[in-house]
Amino acid sequence: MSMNNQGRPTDTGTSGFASTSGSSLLPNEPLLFEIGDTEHSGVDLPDVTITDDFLGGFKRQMPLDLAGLTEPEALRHYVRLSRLNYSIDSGMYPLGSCTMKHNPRLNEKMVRLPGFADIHPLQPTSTVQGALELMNELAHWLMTLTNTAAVALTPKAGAHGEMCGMMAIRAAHAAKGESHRNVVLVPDSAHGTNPATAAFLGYTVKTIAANAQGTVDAAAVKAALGPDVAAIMLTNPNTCGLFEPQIIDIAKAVHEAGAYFYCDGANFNAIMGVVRPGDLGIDAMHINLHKTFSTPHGGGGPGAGPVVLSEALAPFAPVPFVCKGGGPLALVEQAEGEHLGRITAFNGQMGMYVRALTYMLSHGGDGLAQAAKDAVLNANYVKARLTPVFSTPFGEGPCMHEALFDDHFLEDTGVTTLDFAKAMIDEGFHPMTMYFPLVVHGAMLIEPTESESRQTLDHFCDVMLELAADAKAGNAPRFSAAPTRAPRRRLDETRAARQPKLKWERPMDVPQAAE
Amino acid sequence: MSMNNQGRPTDTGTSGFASTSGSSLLPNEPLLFEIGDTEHSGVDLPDVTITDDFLGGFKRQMPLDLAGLTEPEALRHYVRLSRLNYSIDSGMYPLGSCTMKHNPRLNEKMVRLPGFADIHPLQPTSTVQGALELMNELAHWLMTLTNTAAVALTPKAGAHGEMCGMMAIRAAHAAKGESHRNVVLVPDSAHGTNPATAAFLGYTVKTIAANAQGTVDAAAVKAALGPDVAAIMLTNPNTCGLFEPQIIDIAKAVHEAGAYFYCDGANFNAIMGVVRPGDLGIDAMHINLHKTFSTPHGGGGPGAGPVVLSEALAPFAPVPFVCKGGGPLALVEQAEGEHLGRITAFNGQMGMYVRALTYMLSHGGDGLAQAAKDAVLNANYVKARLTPVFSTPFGEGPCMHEALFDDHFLEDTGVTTLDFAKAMIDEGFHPMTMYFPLVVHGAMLIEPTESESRQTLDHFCDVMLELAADAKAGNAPRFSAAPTRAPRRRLDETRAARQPKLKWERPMDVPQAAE
Amino acid sequence: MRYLPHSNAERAEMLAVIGAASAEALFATVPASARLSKPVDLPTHSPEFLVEAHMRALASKNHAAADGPFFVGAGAYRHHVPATVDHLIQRSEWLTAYTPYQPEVSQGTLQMLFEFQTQVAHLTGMEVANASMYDGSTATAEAVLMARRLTRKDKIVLSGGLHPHYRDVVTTYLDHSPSLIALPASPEGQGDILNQIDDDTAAIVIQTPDFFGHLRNVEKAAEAAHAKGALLIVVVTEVVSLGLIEAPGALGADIVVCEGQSIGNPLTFGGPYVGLMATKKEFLRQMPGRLCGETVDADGNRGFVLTLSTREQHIRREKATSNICTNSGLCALAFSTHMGLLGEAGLTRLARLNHSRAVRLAKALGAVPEVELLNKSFFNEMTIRLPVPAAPVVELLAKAGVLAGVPVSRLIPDDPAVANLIVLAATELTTDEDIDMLGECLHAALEDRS
Amino acid sequence: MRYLPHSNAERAEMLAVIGAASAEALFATVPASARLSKPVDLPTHSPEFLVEAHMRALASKNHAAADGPFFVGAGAYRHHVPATVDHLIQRSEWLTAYTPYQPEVSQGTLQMLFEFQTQVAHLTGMEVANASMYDGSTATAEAVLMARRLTRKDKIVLSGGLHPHYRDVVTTYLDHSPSLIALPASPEGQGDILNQIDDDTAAIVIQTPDFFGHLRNVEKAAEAAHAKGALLIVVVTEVVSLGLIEAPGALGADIVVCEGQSIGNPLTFGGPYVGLMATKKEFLRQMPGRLCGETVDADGNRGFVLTLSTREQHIRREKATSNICTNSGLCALAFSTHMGLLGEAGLTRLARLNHSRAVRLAKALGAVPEVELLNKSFFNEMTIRLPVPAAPVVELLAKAGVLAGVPVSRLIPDDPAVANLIVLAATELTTDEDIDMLGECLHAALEDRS
Ligand SMILES: Cc1ncc(COP(=O)(O)O)c(C=O)c1O
Ligand SMILES: Cc1ncc(COP(=O)(O)O)c(C=O)c1O
Repeated sequence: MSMNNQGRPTDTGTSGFASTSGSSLLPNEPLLFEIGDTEHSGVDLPDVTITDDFLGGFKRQMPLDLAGLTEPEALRHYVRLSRLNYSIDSGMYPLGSCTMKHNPRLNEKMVRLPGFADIHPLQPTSTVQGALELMNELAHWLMTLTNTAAVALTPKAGAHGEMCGMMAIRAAHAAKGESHRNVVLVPDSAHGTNPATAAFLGYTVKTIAANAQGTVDAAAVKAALGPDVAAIMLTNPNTCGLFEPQIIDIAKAVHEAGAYFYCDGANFNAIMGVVRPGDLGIDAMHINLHKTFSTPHGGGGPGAGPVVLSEALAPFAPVPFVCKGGGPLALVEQAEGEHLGRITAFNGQMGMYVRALTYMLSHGGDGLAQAAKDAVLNANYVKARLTPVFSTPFGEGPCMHEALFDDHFLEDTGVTTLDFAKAMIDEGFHPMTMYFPLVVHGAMLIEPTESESRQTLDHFCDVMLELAADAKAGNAPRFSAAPTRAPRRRLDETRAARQPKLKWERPMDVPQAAE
Repeated sequence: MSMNNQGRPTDTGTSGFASTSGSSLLPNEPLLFEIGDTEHSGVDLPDVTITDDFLGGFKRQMPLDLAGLTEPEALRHYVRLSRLNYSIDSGMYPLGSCTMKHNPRLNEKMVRLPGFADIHPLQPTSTVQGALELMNELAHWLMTLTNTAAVALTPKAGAHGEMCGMMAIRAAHAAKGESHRNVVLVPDSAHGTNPATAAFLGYTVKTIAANAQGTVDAAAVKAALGPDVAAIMLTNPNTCGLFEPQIIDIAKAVHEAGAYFYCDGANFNAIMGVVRPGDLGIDAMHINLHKTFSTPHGGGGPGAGPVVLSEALAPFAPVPFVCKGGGPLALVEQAEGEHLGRITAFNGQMGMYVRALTYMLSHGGDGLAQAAKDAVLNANYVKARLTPVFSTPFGEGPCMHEALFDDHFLEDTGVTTLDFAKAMIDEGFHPMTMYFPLVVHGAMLIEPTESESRQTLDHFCDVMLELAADAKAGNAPRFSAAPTRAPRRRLDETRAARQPKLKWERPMDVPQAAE
Repeated sequence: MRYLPHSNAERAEMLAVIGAASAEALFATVPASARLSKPVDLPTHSPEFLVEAHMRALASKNHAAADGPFFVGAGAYRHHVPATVDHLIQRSEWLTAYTPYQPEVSQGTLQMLFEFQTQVAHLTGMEVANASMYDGSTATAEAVLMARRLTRKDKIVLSGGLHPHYRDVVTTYLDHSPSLIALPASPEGQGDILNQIDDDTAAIVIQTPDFFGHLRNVEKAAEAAHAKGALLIVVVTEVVSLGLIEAPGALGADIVVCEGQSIGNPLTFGGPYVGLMATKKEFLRQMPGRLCGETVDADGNRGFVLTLSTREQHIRREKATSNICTNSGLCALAFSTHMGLLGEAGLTRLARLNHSRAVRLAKALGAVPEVELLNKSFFNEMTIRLPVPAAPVVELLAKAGVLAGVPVSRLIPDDPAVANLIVLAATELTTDEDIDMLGECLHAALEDRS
Repeated sequence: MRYLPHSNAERAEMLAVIGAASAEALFATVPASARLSKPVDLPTHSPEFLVEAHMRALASKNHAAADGPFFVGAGAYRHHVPATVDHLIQRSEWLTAYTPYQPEVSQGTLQMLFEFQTQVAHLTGMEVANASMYDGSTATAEAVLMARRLTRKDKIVLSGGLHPHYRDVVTTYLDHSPSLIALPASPEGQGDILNQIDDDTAAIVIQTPDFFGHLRNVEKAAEAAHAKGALLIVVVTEVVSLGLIEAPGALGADIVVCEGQSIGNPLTFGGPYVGLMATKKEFLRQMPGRLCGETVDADGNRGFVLTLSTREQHIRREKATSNICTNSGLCALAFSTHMGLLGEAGLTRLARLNHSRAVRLAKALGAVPEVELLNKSFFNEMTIRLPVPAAPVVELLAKAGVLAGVPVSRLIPDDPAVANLIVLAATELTTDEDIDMLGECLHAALEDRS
């Protein structure tokens, strides 16, 4: 296909972009830059003339070179692209550690009320009392569910929450003159953000090995604790889908050693309304509103990662926070006292606060507890139905909200966890999380969430068992070839990394059409 | 799959409903009644107790037997179902006579403003002045674009508009003591609603044959006119995509014979802002807001079919209508004088008025004229590119907004218009209108609308030419087998009609599971 | 213009391919005298944000139902529509699809219609339902015509409890036919329709709950009609009532038509709404409107198609059962998704809640001095008689922000028997505070008078 | 509860399959002392319409920007977001997908990210861009850390024109490191940052338009930095400016970070927003965040994947370039769709329109007695000095319904040099009437004082 100098195809040859993947309803969509050009626009605006008087000599000379589409073209481009995606709304999305639960549309409607969507973070606080009240209410729910003394709402995601919590710990140590503590203990089953966060703040990461049951021994923690240890970062329920049975002892040991207990709360969905982490002795824990409290994942974000804090850490919370006195609510925006300062501009993810609170009010405390129980029920149901065909690294006992398998059952089949995952795609399911946690060989981490019906779970299990049987029956080619029914076959990741092509480049090898 | 007594599958056998049509992203979705039951619900409501005191002994005894789904299940059910549909947003939809143009989302946003969506048709008119103003403004645009004296906004769709206009004509004749006029002239190329409407009102339909150019001769009309003729119903531009060249003469002849000229305005998109039908001598014409003015087709409706009326017919307009005096706007709701009465409860399709006016204001008069010109340009472009490979029943001259072909070019290929249409589906395009108008053998009526880019048109034409070449090359099986890449292969319509199964029935042959 | 993909350069290139000298050349077949020589006298195109500002200004001149206590019903009801419903109907694949004439790429719409038809049949207690009509009023007129075709008789009797707009629409559709008997309004639930049935009668039309809120005896009407070979058409304008009130199909109705707006569709000043029509299997071939049926595809897989189209205009032209073409597809989707969310359990709860709110309203109104409640039975709507003409009182209350219902005189003018009446509805959205405020305002308005 | 699919009967059946005696049995591994013995002290579940009523009540306590004249900017800007953008981002397939770790069924998100990266690169004039950061402020902090890694030097100098929140965030991220030099606020556009650069300097950070609205000289800064082996980080908080103001990449910037909110994303009280980050190819491997790259599938068809993940936490853990995981995917989509609608032509017009509104604003402010405009250059934002402390005046105007901008003292308290300053922005949504009203109110407020 030849291109004019905007990269817009000009010939009339069959470009073949109408369909792909064996289906007429799943299009093969060209790039924005292949269909748009710098003259077309889908936005009408008056074309005002301006002078350079106030531009200080900095008027743009470099071509913007941004492709535009008229509105009908743009709408179609993005609708067609979207159809190539799997989503919660189109099927079960059992990604372990991700809590791909139902995202209520009421949340979306509420966040679009002008009183929330159309308010500025720096308006006078007298004009945003409803927003501050909402933040206060959200904080109340989070603190009540966790039995903690404070919550820092502003972290932008889980990892940012980790950073915030660990900064509070660092600040607390500094306040005690304990800044020499430079080691953070992290179990080997931890999510990558945990060690990355610790390192990001300059800490040395000391790894704690999981025991044979997939959990952390208090003894192992005690052995690793010492005067140089600032904190432990422990996930609970952990990334193997198990509640840490010795967590109370661990917390005690950590505190006795003068360290703090950071809990990764990404898996809070398993226990909300059932267990309050504050009762376990944690000092800080982030909560992924985009997991536990149903704010949409949006193809990778945005999220929100509020961090609840114990009495000990509360004084170190970052600004801003809402302050409730007698009169109107105030927003404390400047760090005073021991507060650790500001970790983001403005007031955090208000859009997520609105959604999360809407979700909480819909469920109520009773509904949240039921949701946690159902999440655990569903994971155990999947575990029960798939065991013993699927191999369980840590026994057949109950799990929390996710069921973990290893690839032992695929031994000698020539089928890998990756192959197995791709074959699931062909059966209409999004794969589970693969190869995480790292402590399990060929891990398959299945988190159904509470949103799946028994019927869907049964269908999922049927497919999983059928695939396992097929793998064991020697039908490896089905797996290594998979997926064959998705919009794309397997993609060459090595090539992508070796010859990075990270943006569209105007095809240079094609002779420019005369204009 | 066995069912429990709610028809909910209870077994764990592979039900195979995850995917179909060769793609993992196009699901095979069970019926609501197969996944829902009478106990599940996606709506939380307090469960109040009531007495029978005010129910007059008419409390419901018959089981409702309505399947319910919880919210996540329902959302997924309808999202998955929707993915089996083709739509304007997913590709070119060149259905002739249907004007499948871009449906702006601004329209959807505006109609959802509480000031429009949340007002009742019988609120005091003092509380809905904005609504009346909007109706007035819409009427102004429609009358200006058509140069007519009045407009009846309330018809619910095109056919309802035809009924309304023909009722006005009937009333006008009655007022003149001409009620004996019981014949309506309708060209054989007319849309089915035209003769159906005439018959619906008790008129005898007299068919006028099109001439060899696909249009209506004034002479033929004159020959058919007589003292028994109440009206002619003529479509312009007509269903062959041609402007009726003798329309002014026809109007004159009709009026001279004491009859009225009903114009089917379904194809107004070709001429808005370019030709005013009032200038041609028409007496009544419906405008499909869901075609010309971009209100969405919604899988079959709702639409709106306002009817513009000449001076002669204006006094017979139905109620309600907005009346502009000095003070607040009034809504005339009771038929007085010669007004023909009421054709629907309340005030017509307000939701469509809002969308259509939003669309008009966005385009402006200039934009509407440009849109008409682009619609005509696009149809002529397709016609030029496909001719002479595709056969044109009425010559190669310019058309209006749709290009009409017949199946002559498929002679001896063993491929029918239907086959050809189904093969287009495999190539990712929605077929054009087939076998309409009836006056053309194996008609293929292509209306690209102004919303398609040249690039898309080229791609479409490439595919059409490739298909034609393939048909001529003797590859009939490709066509008779088509579609093979849609969610379903060809459906057995005969069976559907012979053994009508119009609702879900609880499977009786399956033993009920014990509960 | 943001909606038009062509640049002027592209237009010129395309004209060159066509071989036309100019855009105007394509309009050569239009008589020159008919072509506009100058632009139409209308505003020019406008940026989205200015259009939005204009529309918002218009909208803000209306008093939205949520802005204060609200008791307006009379054929259109303010219910809560779940956010999921409104989200779903905006999905491209529902919103921008056409009538499913190409079933292979329209299975979404078709299966939904099949489910919709099932829901309507179950709700009304009838054997078959169609894929929707414009609204309840036009569906009623179509039902009357259908009954005439089925019985080959002419006379139609409309109950005095039928919504006056519906009565007017039937009257217009029947062109004021002398064989149409529209009984006078029956605000007390009285009525002599059974006496009107004779051997020439094609059908009688009754509404329940009727326009004044009374629940009517469908069974007796069916018996009386059937005794004379007439059909019984039952109209339901508040479809939520069917969650609590007996299904007309269980009581002998031959055709049931409903206004389906209450489920899934906002008020929007009267439209678009969705007409439901259900009947007995034996009457199927005289039914107007589209029907969706189950079948199989070439691979034997279950699928759905539009069927029995030989009743319809696009096949039968002047011999069709109706001229209807475009119907209320997207409103039917809204109905079906909302009903799919409710299910039997939810609809039952919703109906009970509506009724209990209405009981609360009835008690409050009964407590206002000089106000007389006319209903012994009701679902969620009722009629009161004031000691003075109702319209000015309703207007007065509107000024105070309370939308107190519909003065019957607005729909039946010049009839002293109804001049003092107001029809009021309560729904799940009606709060105790709303009701108390209404009672107080009504009391105050009537006191002020004296 | 409407979100939970199981009935109690189903729960019991499932427990039976599991072989557990009760739901509680599944929590057996939780220490008994940690299990709640009674329900949490929170409200119970609630119908949708009551939740909606609660949220609407909260929302109605806020003054929305559209409710009156509005001039608040300072890092977040009120622009018109086309309805198409907000519609698209609500589509299930965008909204409810995860990070595209399974590329075969995530090509929609991946191709969009590839397009987004291209748009950001072109806009900033840089070679590569990542798939988004949380927001502009955290992206700035990440850029600073990236510069330290790249240069293996420590010292960072922040311009006095940098948004105070950004300065605070960098300070927190660097744990108040002594090698961080944050210059005092420079409301007149003055600044001595170039003198601060020495051989130990890893990077200098400048913002343009700066916090006070001044356009800063990027080229000179780049030259000075590069002369000492330091990197230049350019921050842009109003990304619309890039439609009119020279691309930092064309002037020698090494890393460009922007707050992308202005394109496609509403204000929402400060978040979620979207951070843009672009740099030179040579710096790629020290860049934080996700990257999407082009490749082919097993059939040779073009496709996209997340790539170069060896920079990231899930692969490299403690050796990662950042701990970022979840980013701003959906806000990036909003940005990309809005930018795809604008294109070069639209963005240019939008930027010009913003500037011309600001010129109008500047003139009006200049005409108010006792008000001093500090800017010689600006894009759509500017700073004025009042004869009195600004905060009470802004509060006063807010009471009158005019949101007059941000008193600088709110972000930089206790600094007499800025106490009388207000930063004000104009956008395409600012009307002449808004500006005139502001001028009048300001005038009145200052007069009242005397
Ligand atoms: C266990 C765990 N911790 C932390 C995170 C990081 O959260 P975020 O992606 O919101 O930064 C995740 C997210 O996947 C996680 O699963
Ligand atoms: C030429 C023509 N006339 C009338 C109609 C009927 O319009 P509606 O479907 O809105 O009733 C149509 C619709 O397809 C049409 O194409």
